[in-house]
Amino acid sequence: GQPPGKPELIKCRSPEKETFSCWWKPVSDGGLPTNYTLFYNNEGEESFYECPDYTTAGPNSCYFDKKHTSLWTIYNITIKATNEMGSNISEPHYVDVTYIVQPNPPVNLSLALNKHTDGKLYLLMNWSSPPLADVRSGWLTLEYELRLKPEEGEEWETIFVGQRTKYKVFSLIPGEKYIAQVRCKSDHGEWSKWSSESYIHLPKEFRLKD
Amino acid sequence: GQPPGKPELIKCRSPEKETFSCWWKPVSDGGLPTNYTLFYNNEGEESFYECPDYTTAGPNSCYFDKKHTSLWTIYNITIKATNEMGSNISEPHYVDVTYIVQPNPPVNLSLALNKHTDGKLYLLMNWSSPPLADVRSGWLTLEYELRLKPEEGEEWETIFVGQRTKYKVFSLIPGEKYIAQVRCKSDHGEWSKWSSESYIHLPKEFRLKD
Amino acid sequence: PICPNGSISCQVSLGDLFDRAVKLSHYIHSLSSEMFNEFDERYAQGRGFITKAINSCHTSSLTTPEDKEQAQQIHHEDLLNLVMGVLNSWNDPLLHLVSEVQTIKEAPDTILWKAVEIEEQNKRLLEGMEKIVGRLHPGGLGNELYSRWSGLPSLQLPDEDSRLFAFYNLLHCLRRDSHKIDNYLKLLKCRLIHDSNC
Repeated sequence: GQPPGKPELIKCRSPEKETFSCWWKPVSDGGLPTNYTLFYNNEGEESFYECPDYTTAGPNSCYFDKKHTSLWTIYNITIKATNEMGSNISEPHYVDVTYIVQPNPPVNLSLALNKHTDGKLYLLMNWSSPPLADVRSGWLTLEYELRLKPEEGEEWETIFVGQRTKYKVFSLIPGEKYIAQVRCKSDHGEWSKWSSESYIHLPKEFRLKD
Repeated sequence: GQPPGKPELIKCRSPEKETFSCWWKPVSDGGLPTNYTLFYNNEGEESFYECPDYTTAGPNSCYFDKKHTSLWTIYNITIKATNEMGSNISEPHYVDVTYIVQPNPPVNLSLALNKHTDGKLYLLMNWSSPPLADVRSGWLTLEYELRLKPEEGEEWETIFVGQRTKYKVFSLIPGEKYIAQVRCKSDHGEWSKWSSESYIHLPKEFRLKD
Repeated sequence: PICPNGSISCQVSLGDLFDRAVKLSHYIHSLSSEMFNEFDERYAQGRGFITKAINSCHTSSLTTPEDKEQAQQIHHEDLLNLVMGVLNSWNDPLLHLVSEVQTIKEAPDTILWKAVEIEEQNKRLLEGMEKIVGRLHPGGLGNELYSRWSGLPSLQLPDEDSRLFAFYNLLHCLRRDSHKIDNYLKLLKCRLIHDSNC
């Protein structure tokens, strides 16, 4: 057997600026059972601490709950892989939770056909912020982006809508079946994944102009 | 000769939320040379100040540069007309710079006929934000409105498109010559003038759906 | 119409003041973030500056809330005072950043322009915050917080690596503090204007 290869931290992410998780890539372990330990220390602190929770975020991960999560401070994180032949330590990975915010996708995307006061029909899209995100207190500010395309179409039409959670779409083809999705990002963070798809089949006589 | 009539402040406008100008209507001066002075003070302040620059914005105007422009206060502005027989003062005119933002019109409006992957033809409208505003896109959030009509037609179709700078139009009459324009506004401000007109002549066989 | 009943209570509403302050703080942080990323990509790759930038911001003496719970427990007066303290503490370094950035070899216009824009907008935000504080606490906030910056000599060091690190550290701290200000203002706006129900 061999001592383990050098572990590598892949990604850290915070879904709502209150907790965060990190994941690492398991090493080539030459068939020997390998054990991983994550150590971290905070800016301005000498002592290192061990990962508070290895399970919540799944295999090869560490989850930092609210009590262990601070913003505007740099975490110095290293992973140690150990087997009976020895151990190996990753390069230090520097993380500020402020800049790793990637929310979960928005939920409850609904599509409905409505009629404007001037008789024009339009599609009203409605959605909600991801459950964990505390938008109400102002701690997290979310911005949204929609995309829409005919079911058979290749090309999505993407529309940035700022902080709104509903939007009216006018330029649509009558009789067409449309697919829609929405995603969000924290005001200064990374886009979430797209939400699950929602569908609507526009009636033939869905005139854009009477 | 007579003392001058009562001057009247016509309009104040800021093109980019950084500076602003005001214009007034000259009074009936009964043939006597009349001199105008603009005074302003800010909410909660007693002292009045005189217009910092009577020339930059043209005749009968006052220009407030960055140093004299504040977003945080309401300006109380009055105009005084004076001739050798006496003087007269306008009604106070209150100005909140955020509400008088009127950008210059958008530029480079282009119209192009495009074919969807599924064969449908549509008109793709593309434009750019006005020169002054595009440099500070984060500071001046612009929203756009389009209007479109057949050349001989009377009635414009107007479409609000939010922050987008391109838009697809489906509901058009084949063989028709269309005129299009676009305008923009900042969140609380006024609509810009309409852009110059752009034209497109749709081919006869321009089918909406093959 | 603005001020329908003349000059009586003719002032920008507290809600509008906060809206404008938040729009400005968001804009300043976006610029600071872009400027840092541009500098990092162009001048800091492979130099390990981040390890030396730890715990070295001139404003770290101002104890600020570091998570949601702390930020929600702090009285709005103290949070406002902190925002003012951080903003004031950046006036001097931003002024020098504008002049010193021009001495960096082949500094792209986009970094120069952002330094000028941030310095200007920071002063504008400070003006707005003084208006907001004056509205909420006419008597003032009591002890004014301020953290002196003494980093000018390091921006003028002859040794290029040390000088570039000094710039890196300043831009790293500007990105961090502008984010704090933006986050706290959004929190204060929701608390004071929308009763914590944004």
